[in-house]
Amino acid sequence: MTPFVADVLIPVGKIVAVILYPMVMVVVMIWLERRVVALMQGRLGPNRVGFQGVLQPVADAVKLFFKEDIIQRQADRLLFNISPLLVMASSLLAFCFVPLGEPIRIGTYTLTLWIAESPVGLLIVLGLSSISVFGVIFGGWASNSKYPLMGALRSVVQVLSYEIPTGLTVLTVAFLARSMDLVEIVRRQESSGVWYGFLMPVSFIVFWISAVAETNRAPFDLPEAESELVAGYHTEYSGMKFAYFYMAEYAHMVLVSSLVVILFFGGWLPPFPGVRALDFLDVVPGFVWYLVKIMFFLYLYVWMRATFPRYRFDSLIRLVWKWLIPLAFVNFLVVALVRYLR
Amino acid sequence: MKRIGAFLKSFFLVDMVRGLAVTLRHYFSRKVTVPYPEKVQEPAPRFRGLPRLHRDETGEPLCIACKLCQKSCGTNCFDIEGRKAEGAKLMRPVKFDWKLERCSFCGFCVEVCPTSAIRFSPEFRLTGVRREGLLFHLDDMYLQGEALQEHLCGGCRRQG
Amino acid sequence: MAFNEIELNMGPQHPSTHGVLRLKLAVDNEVVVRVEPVLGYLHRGMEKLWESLTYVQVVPLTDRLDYLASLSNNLAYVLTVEKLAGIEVPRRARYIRIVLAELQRLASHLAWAGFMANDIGAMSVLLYGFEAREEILDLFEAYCGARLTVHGIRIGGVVQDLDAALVSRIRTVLSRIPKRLADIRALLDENRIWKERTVGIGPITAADAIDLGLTGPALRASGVAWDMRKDVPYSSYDEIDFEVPLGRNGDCYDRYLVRLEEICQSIRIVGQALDGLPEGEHMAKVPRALRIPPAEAYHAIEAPKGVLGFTIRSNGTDKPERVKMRSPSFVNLQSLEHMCVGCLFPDVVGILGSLDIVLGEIDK
Amino acid sequence: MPETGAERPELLQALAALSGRVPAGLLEGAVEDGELRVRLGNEALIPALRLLKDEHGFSFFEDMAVFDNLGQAGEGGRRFTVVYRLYMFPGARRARLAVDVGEEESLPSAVPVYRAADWAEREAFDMFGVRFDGHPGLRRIYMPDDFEGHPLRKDFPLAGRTGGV
Repeated sequence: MTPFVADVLIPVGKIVAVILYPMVMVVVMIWLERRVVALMQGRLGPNRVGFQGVLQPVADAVKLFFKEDIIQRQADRLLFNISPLLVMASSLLAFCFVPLGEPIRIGTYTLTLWIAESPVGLLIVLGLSSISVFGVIFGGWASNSKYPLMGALRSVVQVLSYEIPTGLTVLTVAFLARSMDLVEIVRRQESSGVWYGFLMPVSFIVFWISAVAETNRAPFDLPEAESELVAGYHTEYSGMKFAYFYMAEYAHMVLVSSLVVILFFGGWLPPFPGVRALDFLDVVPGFVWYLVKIMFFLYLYVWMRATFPRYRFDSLIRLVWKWLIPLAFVNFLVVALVRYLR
Repeated sequence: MKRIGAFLKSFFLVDMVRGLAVTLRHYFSRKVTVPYPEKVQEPAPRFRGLPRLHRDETGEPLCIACKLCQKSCGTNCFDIEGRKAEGAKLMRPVKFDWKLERCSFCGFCVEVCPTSAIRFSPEFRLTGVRREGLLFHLDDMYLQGEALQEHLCGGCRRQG
Repeated sequence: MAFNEIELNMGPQHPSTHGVLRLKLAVDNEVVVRVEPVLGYLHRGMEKLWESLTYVQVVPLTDRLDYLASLSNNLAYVLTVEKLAGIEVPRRARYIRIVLAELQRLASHLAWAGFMANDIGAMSVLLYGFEAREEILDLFEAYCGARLTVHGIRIGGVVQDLDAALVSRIRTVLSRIPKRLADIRALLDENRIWKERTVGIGPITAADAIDLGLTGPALRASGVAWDMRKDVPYSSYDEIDFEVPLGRNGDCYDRYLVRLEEICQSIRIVGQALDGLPEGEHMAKVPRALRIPPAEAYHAIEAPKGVLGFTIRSNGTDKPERVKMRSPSFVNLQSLEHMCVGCLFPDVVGILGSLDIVLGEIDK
Repeated sequence: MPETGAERPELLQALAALSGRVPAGLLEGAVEDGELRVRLGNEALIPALRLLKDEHGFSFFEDMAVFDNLGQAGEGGRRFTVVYRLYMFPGARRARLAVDVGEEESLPSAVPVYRAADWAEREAFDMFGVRFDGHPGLRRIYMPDDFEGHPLRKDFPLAGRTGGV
């Protein structure tokens, strides 16, 4: 393993992989969403473009690519162009810290299935995912028209107020695993033999609800659904810039699903690590388990979108301040107490 | 007791889960949509498709140019001229202009026609590209199937 | 326009599928201050057109008024003409008319359930509602050949007879609706988000409702027990036994419940009408060029959206002198402002959905 | 099925009360086909409406139709006949009030009595040009605001004028 390969080729390869991985997931996600919602409603969904409509997202992307890219005359050009990149970059950056599986030993060199591992990986991922809020504000403000501005402000208030319960529930996990390092959390779950999702169901549910709200999805898709009245922050965008926002939203969903899987359902661990009888499942590589779990949560996203009506904005905020945050606090205290007594 | 029951139900999101169960059941149930070009849903026997003129077994047009259909049509789609060839007993239409774009498929012409020369056909593909395609002259009124589509949009249809 | 009020335009090309309605909304940071519907985008001048057509030729045009309930429009117009000309309709035809009108009510309510739920976000309900509705439209297609603009009820009777095959097919279609209705109710009835968006939203008291001319399920949701089929029975509805569902506090949730309950009642009505289908002619002898001596008549029926009435004045020729239509959606839309002022901005869509208006009938 | 002319006590009372309250304005009045039919002068309209609504239970403003008598002699010789239809709820009885109005004259607006009359009067103004004094916002309801002429008048060409909007 010449140093050249170890120091240059593999990291570059990993970086390309980390960028391609969300892109592929986004394409899969677009197809999954249109197909699953259709099947749930008794229709067939896209099945013309490619086998069972698999190429439909590609068709959408190409269409968006060639669409005319209109920039409002009075728009603040700099911010207008930056915000989609900001939103996209923050989501992609966060993927660097997401561990996909056990490190693989090739000869003397161990290939770690993540780019960076840091003792505060959890904090960094949360921090990056809230940077995309800037993109939303700049995008809404820069398009210089009243609908996107109102839509942007609304989604910002929604995202910020749902970060508190997210933060609290993530703390309970870090509390149990005694570390903020994502890899460490998964290892801790492996050694303790039980997933935190089963240990702390309340944390999982509160985290999941606020995660869905943070990505403006399912029952909380106020800003985007309000496009009938108050258009979402990406109204003035068209062509590739709109595609960035669109892809960033899906990338953010994939990121949040992988966070849920890592924190609460033991990243790449085969199901029920504690049970000896299920050891034969270890033969399947960790990466596959990780993907299966993520697909389940992405499916849950779409499933919720097909089922639930939309919250009104004020009831959404009332829900988080009256229910979710107190619940998260109580849950945090309970976990702390249990942890202290044991 | 009822209040506690209600609280528990709302805490464990029972109403949400019931909703999810419904959509999941539909996820696995039979789909309703018919893949149109491959599988065509046959219209009912009484289906009011494109009105067509008909001929009797000997090939003689049934229409006797009595213009009853022209009078009974609410949106005056018809413009008929009839002439009696010498020696013939009945009049025959010489000119029979019918505008599909004005027709509301109300069926009065079919009901009122004494020789039931004009009848509804099960043809529901009425789209065309050229405006002239929507104006039917005497011999166009007998077109059926692909020839009809040919007339409607003048060869614009993708082959195959 | 007060200082912090902004004027927002909703429509006329508005995603909430009610046709071309434009609402000029004045909003004071999220609270609706003024709602002004702007009409006329779908005005086709029906009443002018009717004055130049014969009585028989007007019937297919009435299909295009409330295009979700074409048979009800036919029925209302045809009953008025029969009252004007004193035509006696055979009893079998009256029963078939009940069957057709109630099937049309089912189709209209199922479409409404889909539209209202879709406006408030539950997109799957639209497809479940339409799935059930398609089967009813197939029935209409089998019966007289058309699905949306059906034109199946004529002056003096109905266009075709109901044979045994069609009757059994109607019964099977009806037997499948309760299951679909249960799906819709499971998705919405107890759902907390749905209740959050509909309970207590856009309330109207009985007194205001009557003063504003509200009719149909929207009025009965405020507890007013007025159903034309019971109060002024027509087409032998008095021989059919059914209840009139009522709401209590006249908000969006009650309007939703009343219409769902009406679907169950309509199924019962069609069942009874099919059981008691008398023998006899399905069409009275009516001359095609019907001439009516000068007179004036008004007759109203209980259409799916509310009281649909026609005033016809004849002048002895075969063309009506004047046909005036009392459209339920037109009058119901007047109370939109009363319901919306003071409520929040996103609820306007929900309230509009609960009113179940159709623009073809409003703009005439 | 038009009810036979069976006696309707409550309608007869209403008719008697009307002839008592607005003797001058009540030109014709009868109870036929189970319906109270009255022809009024235009100043007697609002008192009659208020009387029927408050004291005789005609709580519902069902419909308002305008007829253009250009061809034949109108009931009152004037060009337009405006017919108000009221509905007694509960009780399911109907009342028909006819008022004649000329092209230049105007009628008192019924909105203070029945709020439901608002759009009906706007439609009558838009289609026939009948003006209603005291109407909160009398303007066209279907046609664009700058449209000249009133389409439903008999002398308005069926095919409309080219170059309209």
